[in-house]
Order: sequence, then C-alpha cells, then structure tokens
Amino acid sequence: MNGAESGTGSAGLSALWELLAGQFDGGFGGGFEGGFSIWLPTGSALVLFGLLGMLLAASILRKLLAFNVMGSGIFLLLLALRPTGPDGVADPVAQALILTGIVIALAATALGVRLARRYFELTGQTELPEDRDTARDD
Amino acid sequence: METLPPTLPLALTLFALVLVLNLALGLLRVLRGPGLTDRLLAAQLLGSTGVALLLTLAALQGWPSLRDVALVFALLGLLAAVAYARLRPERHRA
Amino acid sequence: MIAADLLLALALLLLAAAALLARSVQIGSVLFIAFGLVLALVWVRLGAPDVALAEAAIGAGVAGALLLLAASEFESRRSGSASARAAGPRLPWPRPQRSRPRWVLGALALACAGLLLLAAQAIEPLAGAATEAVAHALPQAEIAHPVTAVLLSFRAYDTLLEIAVLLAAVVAVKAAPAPLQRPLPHDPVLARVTALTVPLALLVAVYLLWAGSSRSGGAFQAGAVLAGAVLLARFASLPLDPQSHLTRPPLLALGLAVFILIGLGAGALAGAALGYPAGWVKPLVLAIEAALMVSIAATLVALFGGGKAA
Amino acid sequence: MLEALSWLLLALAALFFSAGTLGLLRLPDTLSRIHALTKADNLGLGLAALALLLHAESWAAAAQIGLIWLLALAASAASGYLIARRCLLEAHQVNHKPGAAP
Repeated sequence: MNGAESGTGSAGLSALWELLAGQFDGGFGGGFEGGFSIWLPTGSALVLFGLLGMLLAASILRKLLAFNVMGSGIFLLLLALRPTGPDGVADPVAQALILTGIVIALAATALGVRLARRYFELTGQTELPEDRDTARDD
Repeated sequence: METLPPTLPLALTLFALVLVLNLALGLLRVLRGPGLTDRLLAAQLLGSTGVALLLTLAALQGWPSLRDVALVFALLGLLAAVAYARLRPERHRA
Repeated sequence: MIAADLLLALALLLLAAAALLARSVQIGSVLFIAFGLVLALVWVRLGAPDVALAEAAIGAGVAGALLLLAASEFESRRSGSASARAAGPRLPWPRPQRSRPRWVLGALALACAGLLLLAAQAIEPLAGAATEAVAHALPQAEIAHPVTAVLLSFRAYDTLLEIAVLLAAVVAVKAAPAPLQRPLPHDPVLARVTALTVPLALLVAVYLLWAGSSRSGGAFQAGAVLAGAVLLARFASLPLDPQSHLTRPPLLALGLAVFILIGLGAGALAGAALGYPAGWVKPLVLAIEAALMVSIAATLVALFGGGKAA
Repeated sequence: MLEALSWLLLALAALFFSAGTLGLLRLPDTLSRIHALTKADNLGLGLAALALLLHAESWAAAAQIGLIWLLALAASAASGYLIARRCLLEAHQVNHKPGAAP
C-alpha cells in the first residue's frame, strides 16, 4: 500500500474504498503476518451486540449500556488493526485515539444518564414512548 | 527479562494460564447468578484474579506499567463494591 | 498464551451478551463492570497499558458505578410505590400502533457488523507506519513516552478539543441538575477503609501524572483515579465534602484555560500554535497535564452529579 | 534454591485461587461464597506477590508489589463486609415483608 505516511484515518478509509471498489485481494482473511487475529471478530461481535442492544432494548439505560459495549468493540477493532511494535507495545497513535474515545464515551454516557433521570422524574417512565410496546422489563 | 532465573518464565506462564482459567470459570457464576450480589462477587473475583494476572504479566513481560494497572484495579474494585453497598435498599428481588 | 487470549475473548463476549440480556439493568451494570475489567486485561494483552489504565478506572470504575446507581434508583423508586409509575404526568406522545419488525433491525445490525468485519480484515496493516513515524519524531518532541507525545504534542489539538467537549457535557448536565440526596448513614468499617484508600488514591493519581512523561500514565488516567477517590469519599459519607469544592466552574474550566494559554503563549515563542519552545517541553507539558487532571476529575465528579443535601 | 521456592509459592497460589473459584461455583449460598472468595483469593494473591517479590527488579518495584497486596487485602476485607451486610439487609427485608414480591 502507500508508503510511510503517518495519517491515522487514511488507512481505514483507503481500505474501505478498496473494498467498495471490489479489489480486496490479498488482505482478506489473512491480514497480518503473524496470522489471524482473534480480536477482529471479537470487536465486530461487540459492535453487533451493541447495535442490537441499541436498536432492540427498550430501557434507556440498557441502550446506554449497549452504546458503551459498541464503543468498546470499535476501540478493539481500532487497536487490533494496528500491528504492534517490535517490543510488543501497541501503536501509540491508536492508543491515544482510544484514550480520547473512552473519555468522550463516558461524557456521553453521563449526559444520557442524566437525561434519563430527568425523563424519569417528569414521566415516571424508563423507556421512550416509541419503544414502550417492545418493553421487556425496566 | 534478564533477571529472571531460567525456568521461572515457564512457571509464570503456567500460573497466568491457571489464573485465566479461574477467571473464565468464575464467569459461570456471573452467568448463573442468581442475584445481584453473586454477580458482584464474580466481579470481585475478576478483580483479584486480574491483579494477580497483571503482576504476573508485569514480571513475565518486563513491563513495569502493568503494576500500575494492577494498582488501579485494586483501588477501583473497591469503588464498585462500595457503590453497590451504598445503594438505596430496594424492596424486592435481591 | 493463545489459549489465554481465546479465553479472554470468549469471556469478553459472554459478559457483553449477559450484560445486555440481563434480567434487570442493575444486574446489567454489574456485569458491565466485569466486562470493563476483562477488557482492561485484553488491552494489556494487546500491548496497550495506557488504555488498560483508563479502561480500569473509567470503564469499569466510574461508568459502571454511574449506570448502577441510576438503575437502582429507578428500581427502588418504582417498586417503592406501585403507583409511582402512573403518578407522573404522561407526555402526550401517542403509542405506536404496530411494533417494529425486530428481525429487520436485527438483520441490518448483522449486515453492518459483517461489513465492518470484512472491511477490517481487508485492511492491510501499514506495517507500523504510524508507530515508526512517532518513534522517528519522538526525539524532537522531547517527551519520552510515545502516547503522551501523541496526546500533547503531535495531536495536541485533538486533546484540546476533547477537553472542550468535556466542558460542554458538564454544562449540559448542569442544566438538568440531579436531586440532592440524603446523606448515607455512617458505617465505621467503610469510613476507616476509605480514610486509608482515599489518600492512597490521591497519591496514585499524582504518581500516574508524573509517570506519564516517561511511561504509561498521564492526565486522563490520573484524573479518573482522582475522580474515583472523590466518589469513594462521597459514598463513605466522609466529613469532607469534596464535591461542592471540586465542581466549581473555575476548576472545571482550569484545564481548558491553561491548555489554551500555554498553547498560545508558548506557541507564539515556538512559532506554531500548540507548539512548545525547545527545552521547555517537559515543564510545560507537565503543567498542562496537572491542570487537565484537576479538570478531568472535577468534570467526572460533576457528570456523576447529585451532591449531598445539607 | 530461590527458583524452587518461587515454583512452590506459585503452585500454592494457583491452588488457593482455584479453591476460591471452586468455592464461588459450588458453595450453596451467597454468604459462604463471599467467605470463600475473600479469604482464599487474597491468600493466593499474597503467595503470588511473595513469589514475584523474590524476583523484583528494584526496591521500588518490590515496595509497589507489597503495597498492592496490602491494598487488595484492605479492599477485599471491606468489600466482603459491605457486600455481606447488604446481602443480610435484603434477606431481612424479604423475610419480614411477606407482601413483597419474591
């Protein structure tokens, strides 16, 4: 692929572009020299769980849990896509991005929890009205 | 690491494997419950096993930072238990 | 260690599924705490101790406690009086007439995740290009730890904007204040243990801040540990009330203000905004990080909300 | 000599950790599970810490390991007490309020 540029997002974008352009030949299924990474499917499965939870769960808090699980899946993918350095330490750029992401996810979660509490105070409900018919429990 | 005696890495690796196995088995209790308390207990198990695992890996891989992670594990494990213990008592369904 | 990694991955997935499918959200949040602990171990296995520190402190500690407290408040208030549910004024939104086709949503989510996996596996790793670039530029950044260098030198504007986002979140959260809570009853054992652990946690926070310049650690991890200490003190109803002092606006804005001031002032000397003049990097970065730590801790505590009623 | 001692300590630690997990899985009620977990696991952690202490690369590292173990002891003792107390409180409430849903 392209040479030694230090951009962080460009690798993912160009790979996605190659995938969409229909020319993903070598990398598919293998990926790394060190063999198959188990963290890619793990991260994708976490994203799947999170998506399902956000779409199908009724309770707002459960949706927030799912949001956090999905975020963790994304972070896992982000780090697993980066080969570790010679000393076994992960890519510092990816680590910095994930650190930022964890803090932002917490801020978003806290905001969501506060809105959910306010909503509960006003209405006595823990689910949004459009979800209420699919409610399973609190 | 150069300071470790020759067969110690093997011992540490085996120990780490036992710990991870313990951790995975402890999950059975997490899944089975039956109540909130038992779930929290299993989280505590994860905490103490995690501390041991981190200390072992710190020695095995020669990364002193992992001991810092173990320290944070020990501190924050208490936070979860305290938060749980200070919940308002609920009326039913422990 | 492949077997250990497989077990960890399995544990992670099981915990995530169990947290989302749990009978109550309370149980779900306890399982989420366990999930965070396992995830921190996974970060360690992936060679990212910085992320592991943050995950243990924030994901497993603060976020889990936040969700657990909210869930049990809903639970106790709702089951406390059977009529509580009907007591509040209902919002006049109509109920949907028919339920959404859940399997369509499920299939969409599956397709999304599948596409993600395909794309992820199709990416050829850049053979550590970013790692090499960072290692190459590290000497002139004068910060020994690569992650700190990325956060505060190479991509400092990212961190600056992140602090701004945190401040915005606090402003939004403060617009809908949580009700004050009655102080919890005194518990001698808890008081003694917290009197031991809170100062220790403060020490660990400062240590992590200092360690960040040469190895894993830094303002985020230190701030999260600091916030954990404050929350611990609050749960134990220690006589000090750090909340009211810590969440005042000046402290919340301190990090952003110091960051901008140093970024502009030192940047003017260095010839680029958010740059540092040579030879001054370490003290300046440490000053920014100290301010960030205080502000991040204050922010997390403020986001937690709900102080003690007098 | 030191090496054999480490093997022995690590083996004992593994034994205690396994005992704690076994207790968590097999013991019949929550209180005895708390008992098994907080005691056995901390002994295991202490033994493992001792084994690692023998090979710590510096005094600072050794002090940190010791500190972590002490902290884990205090935290585990306190959280065991807190969880058990809370558990009793809830059992009490359930027993004395027959109207409450099971």
